[in-house]
Amino acid sequence: MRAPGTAAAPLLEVQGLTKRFGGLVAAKNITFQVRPGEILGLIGPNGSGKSTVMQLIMGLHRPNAGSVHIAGVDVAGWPPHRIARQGVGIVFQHSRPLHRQTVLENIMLGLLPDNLLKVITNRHVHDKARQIAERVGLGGVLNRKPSSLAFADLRRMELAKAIARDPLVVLVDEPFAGLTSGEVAAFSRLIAEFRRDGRAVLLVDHNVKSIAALADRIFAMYLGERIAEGTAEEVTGDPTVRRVYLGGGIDVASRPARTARSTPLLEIQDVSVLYGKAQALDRVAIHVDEGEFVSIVGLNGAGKTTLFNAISGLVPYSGRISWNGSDLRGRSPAAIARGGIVQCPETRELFGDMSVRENLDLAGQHLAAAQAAQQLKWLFDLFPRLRDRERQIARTLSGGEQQMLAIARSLMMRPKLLILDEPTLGLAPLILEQISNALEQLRSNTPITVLLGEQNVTFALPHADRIYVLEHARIVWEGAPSRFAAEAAATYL
Amino acid sequence: MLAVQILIDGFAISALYGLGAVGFTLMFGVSGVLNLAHGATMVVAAVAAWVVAGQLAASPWMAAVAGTAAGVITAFATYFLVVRPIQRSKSVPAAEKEIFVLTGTLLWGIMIQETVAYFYTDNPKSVQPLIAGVMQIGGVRTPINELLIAVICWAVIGLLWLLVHRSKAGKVLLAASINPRALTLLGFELSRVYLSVWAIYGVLAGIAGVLLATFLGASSAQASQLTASAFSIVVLGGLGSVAGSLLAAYVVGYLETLTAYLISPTYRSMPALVLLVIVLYVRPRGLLGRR
Amino acid sequence: MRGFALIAAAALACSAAESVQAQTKEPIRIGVIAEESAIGGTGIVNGAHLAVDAINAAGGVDGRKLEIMQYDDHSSAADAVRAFQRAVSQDKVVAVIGTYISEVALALEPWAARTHVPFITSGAASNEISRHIHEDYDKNKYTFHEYMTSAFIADSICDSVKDLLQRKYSIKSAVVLSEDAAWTTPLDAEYLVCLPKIGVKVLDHIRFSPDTSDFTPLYNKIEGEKPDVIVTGISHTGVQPTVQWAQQQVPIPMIGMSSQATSGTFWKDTNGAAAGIVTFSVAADGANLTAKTQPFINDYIKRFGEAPNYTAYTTHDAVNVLVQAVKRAGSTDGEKLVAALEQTDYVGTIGRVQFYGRDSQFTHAMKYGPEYVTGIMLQWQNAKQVTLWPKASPEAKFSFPAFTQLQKP
Amino acid sequence: MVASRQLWIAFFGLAVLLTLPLWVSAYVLGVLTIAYYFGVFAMSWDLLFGFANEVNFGPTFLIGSGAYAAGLLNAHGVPLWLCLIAGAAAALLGGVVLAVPALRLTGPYFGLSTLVAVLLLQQFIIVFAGSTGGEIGLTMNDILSTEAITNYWYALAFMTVSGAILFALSRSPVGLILQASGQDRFGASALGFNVVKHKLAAFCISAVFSGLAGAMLVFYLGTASVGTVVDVSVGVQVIIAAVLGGRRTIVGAGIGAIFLILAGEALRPLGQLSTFVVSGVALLVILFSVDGLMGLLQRRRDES
Repeated sequence: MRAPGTAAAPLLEVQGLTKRFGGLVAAKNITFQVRPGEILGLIGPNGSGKSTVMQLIMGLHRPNAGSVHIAGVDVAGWPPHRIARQGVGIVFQHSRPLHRQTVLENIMLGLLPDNLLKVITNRHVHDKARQIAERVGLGGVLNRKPSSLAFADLRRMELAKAIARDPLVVLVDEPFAGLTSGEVAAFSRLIAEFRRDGRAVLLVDHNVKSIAALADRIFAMYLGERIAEGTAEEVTGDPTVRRVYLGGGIDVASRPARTARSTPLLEIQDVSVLYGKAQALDRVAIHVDEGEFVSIVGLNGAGKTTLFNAISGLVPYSGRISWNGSDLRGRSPAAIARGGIVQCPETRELFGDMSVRENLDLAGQHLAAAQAAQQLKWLFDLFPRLRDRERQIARTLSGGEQQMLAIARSLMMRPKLLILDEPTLGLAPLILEQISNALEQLRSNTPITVLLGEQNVTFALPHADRIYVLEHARIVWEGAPSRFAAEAAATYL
Repeated sequence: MLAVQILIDGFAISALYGLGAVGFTLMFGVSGVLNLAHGATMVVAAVAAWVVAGQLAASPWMAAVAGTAAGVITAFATYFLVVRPIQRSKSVPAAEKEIFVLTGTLLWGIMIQETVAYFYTDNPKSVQPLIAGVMQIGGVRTPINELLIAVICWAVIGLLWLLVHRSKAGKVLLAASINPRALTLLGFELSRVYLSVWAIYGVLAGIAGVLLATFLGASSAQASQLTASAFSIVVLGGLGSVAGSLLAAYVVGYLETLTAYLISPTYRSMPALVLLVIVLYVRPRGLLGRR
Repeated sequence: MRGFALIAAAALACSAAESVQAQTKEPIRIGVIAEESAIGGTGIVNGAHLAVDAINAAGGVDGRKLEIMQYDDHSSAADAVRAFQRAVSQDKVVAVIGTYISEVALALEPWAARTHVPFITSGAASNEISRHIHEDYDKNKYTFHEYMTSAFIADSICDSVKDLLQRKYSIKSAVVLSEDAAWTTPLDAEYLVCLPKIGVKVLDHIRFSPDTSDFTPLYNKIEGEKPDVIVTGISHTGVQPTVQWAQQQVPIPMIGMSSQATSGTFWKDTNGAAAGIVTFSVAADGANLTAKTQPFINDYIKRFGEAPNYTAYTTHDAVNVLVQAVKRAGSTDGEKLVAALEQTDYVGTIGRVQFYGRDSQFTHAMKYGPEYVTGIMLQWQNAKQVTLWPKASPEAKFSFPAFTQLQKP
Repeated sequence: MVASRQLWIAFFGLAVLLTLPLWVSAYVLGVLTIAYYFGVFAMSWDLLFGFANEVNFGPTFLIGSGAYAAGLLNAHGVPLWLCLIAGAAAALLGGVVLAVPALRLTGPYFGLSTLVAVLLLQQFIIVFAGSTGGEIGLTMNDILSTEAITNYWYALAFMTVSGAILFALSRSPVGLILQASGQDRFGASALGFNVVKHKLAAFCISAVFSGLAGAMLVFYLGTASVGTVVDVSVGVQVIIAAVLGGRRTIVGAGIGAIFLILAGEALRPLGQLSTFVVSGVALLVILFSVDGLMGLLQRRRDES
């Protein structure tokens, strides 16, 4: 047991850490310290660079600049295995256990020496592994295969492996993703114990809320840069953070009440999706009426993308998804897309080596030539930027332009229902403005129905007729935008 | 004189290598399949042409068509009997599909090879040149057929280029090679895309096989050798890069011809192999490889 | 599991043995090892069957029927060794005949020695085979070489060139073109000796790898050296050099040893590119070496629809040689058979077969010479093999394709 | 537990194999002798593929180096046992030379570089035919034994020992780390393991056994030739054997090899078609039982 206390010298010290991937700056001059027995929360939306920072500390990438000190030793640029031996343990979000070995053997793996001559396991490795297993609450399943474990237990196993070597610094990636509230509590307790052991803990997550209870301090990132640092309250209060997550003040312009049709265009009834052991969607039920603009807000990892992929037939699901009253099950993703449900995915999925025009033409292949030409003209009016960039190779476009292209390409298919997944991901406010306007035009000038998934509420709200809030794989709130601020916003950040 | 000779000989053989490799690399680029039954496919085409020309005494052109058709049929057989079952199999873990497809097509290739040998012996077969006779180029006597082969190869490759870059269907192929998932989201059935790729592949391998039979002669015993050479050319050029394969084909072709002329025919294939090793270590993605 | 597969295999093997025990008198089994999908191998198999059927039709060997146990070795030494073991210890053959590939023959030689079962190669040419016997007679005496050794093939070719070409055309120079193989090493060595003897200057000696597929560079090189003839030593390759020779219209005639060209199907395989090719063989249509030659050819064509290639003749004779030895020995015991085989004096389809004794450097190789076996020279002329040497029918004469310029004297 | 079940299968099989000389002919023993050496080839390949997750398309590079090193030395009068050691050493050396740069490559590239290594070795042997005997091959001065039974015991003992070592290794901590490294590079290194070091070790072990087996094989056959120990098709057979028998089991690879050789032999009456049929069967097994024969076996056990 190391003596806790903030006086002690920091175990983990990150100094001006910078990493560039080609043109993109994933982490820019990041500096923070974690002392023994301290828990630091590193938060930021997707693409904010928080994961990169974690990987840099672990040595999975080599930083362009800056230093990483573990207990005073600069390990920047070391290979991962040496950094690990220096005293860093990591809990990956997605575990890849040895499926043919038992839980105990998997944990033992973490205890083995990096030595070719150690062909026989000695007694105390067994005992140590048992102890650790007991400690993380795996005592009962020691001799089972990982494949037979519950998701939470798999996470426990990862935790056990990470702390097997009794590391000074523990990195945890999205500690609570995919866990039920009960399990979350249990995990919090485990992580809290690290504080008692005097380890330095770095929790990496999307938002403050999930780790506020646990973290002593929060370090918030956006677009590779530090935007705020301090206690959970301070950070949640921080205007920049609020702008990043919620945008500015929430606009609650009320909309004329719509007359809902008898049969909705898209109806989803208790749809559940499992990723291996992880519950990605839990009995979700939503409906979208003809011509309606529905926003699903929720943090990254809440399950929005999974829901959309289920609709597009890309992931297996239980439950029923019906389109114009007919069940979508059994139709190929392509058929669904041709049927009028077009998804514009979070990852954009552009044809990087093709020009803007080629990307659009591909989508237009289903239309008659005349139609396609007309549609193209309309899209170029909607996104004038794209007309200027017509011949440019998609890969070389700016993030915002790529997003416009992605949306335009989906519209090129003349969808009845357009699914927009995180169109604002990592985009600068100015671009958001333009995209926002485009959506507004869509909404007011076309009969198109839109299903928008967003974590940025200010972007999601203004256009929406109805809002669903998705949290931990469940729909937790449904209602008109006007009521969101009052009922949901508070719990949101 | 010697220079001209090397230039001419190298050109034809390289063109043939190129044609052989292009289909192979296209297949990998679009559908991620390395078809180790490639050589066998070429041999089938060659022998089919030989049978039609010899046994049925048809014209060389008829034979060529028949051979190409045989190539396409073999390609489809490979896809439906071996590749697709593996790709669709739920029991094969995704991470291991590659090795399974490799092993599967390998075995399938051996089966084809043995079948050919059983019915027509493993003796090399040669088809009458489409145009017989020779002509003088810069004082070098060159079989007209050799030139014709170079022309046909380039014509076919040119057509392929047009198809891929100028036609709607071609665009879809290209897109599939860049981002298949996106293609699905845009409402294109990948299964159909793959089908057309295998068809194109069959045509290319077929033509290559027939030309091989008219030029050097082809034997079922050569099947694995043909696969190996296509494979190494493709890797040298960069997996999935058509332009790279062509470049590599010429590098290899001329390297071999030069060695054969200036050093000794015995060492013919060695420098190319050494070069391949170097490239693999120095620049694994090959000369023009993207990935 | 291993158990199962194994029992299965054993059972299968036994049943294979059982199925043939049907006759009253135990048949005499002869093992035949060859790759059936290769021209040379087909010749061996067909030749053996033809000979055996004839002998059985004539009542077999003192009332005992002959039976062929046939094994495909895919031209691989390892396969051949397995086949040999099976033949000896499973199928109980009295002797093994086969393989036209020196590598395989040399791999089988030690096994013949270990198992004391006679092995007659009826197609491999390498001198090594008989050299081993000469060097360690007591160990290797079980192997016999019922085909001409490379050295004799070279001599035969030289003699024929002397008798034929030099009379009609003045042949002053030649380039030796051989594939890099076991059997061509001694062949080339002998070429380099015997060609100068008959007044032919060897301008160059080229060996190429057997998996060469593009011969253009070779021909261009040779053409540059302006020889009167190309003297060949090729077996693994054959169709390809010939086709490319014709396609490029190489102006120099090719004569020598081209094993594939001895096959009746060669014209078809090369689409007539074979026209004008001169090759050594042991016999051919119209050769009339012995009274047996022509009848054998006719029977062979009648039964297999194509003219025999050289291994067919040698294997046919090898079977008869063996049978006579069995009769002489009055037993199928290995030692006795070897002794009897050494007494061989049999007039077959290719001439009079005798083996050299242990004191000759070619121990157990076929005797070469006008009174024994000389082999023949044949030329492909419009889809036919025409024999030109040693005895040719009066109307038979050379005809080289137009593109070859042989300056007349 | 799977491991123990595999052990039982192995023990049962071994018991059967031990009794064979009592009731099968010398010929069957001869076939099995070759099969056992192939078994070792396949098992060492499986250690590399199944556990380190590296696809080695050139097992015959290791086998061939061992075989030829031993053969060449023996041709110069070096005693047999020394040649065996030298063979293993040569293979080890070749393995390191090949692996050190090759392990930096991933996916098809690693595989190809190993394949090219084989082609180069082949060329090398042909080109230096003077000393290597070229395509005709080398004839050994010594051989292990002329007695089928003795050879059988040698081969069986060799396979059993190698198999036991490889199996034990695959179950040992090192094997555990190896699997982790093969399955998830980052995960393993984040746990403090030097992935490259372990993969290299696996390659070396694989090399030693392949080389030794190659050397023993040539001293059994009495000849070393490209066609028997170097040719790509031989390597292909090894790979097929391992995948056919069942990846990641070591034992399975051995079974696959024995099955392949026996099947080829049992089908010899089919003449040239035997290869066709064997390949066909292998293809079917791969298509319909992903875990190969071992998979079939264990499935049956599970059902009963």
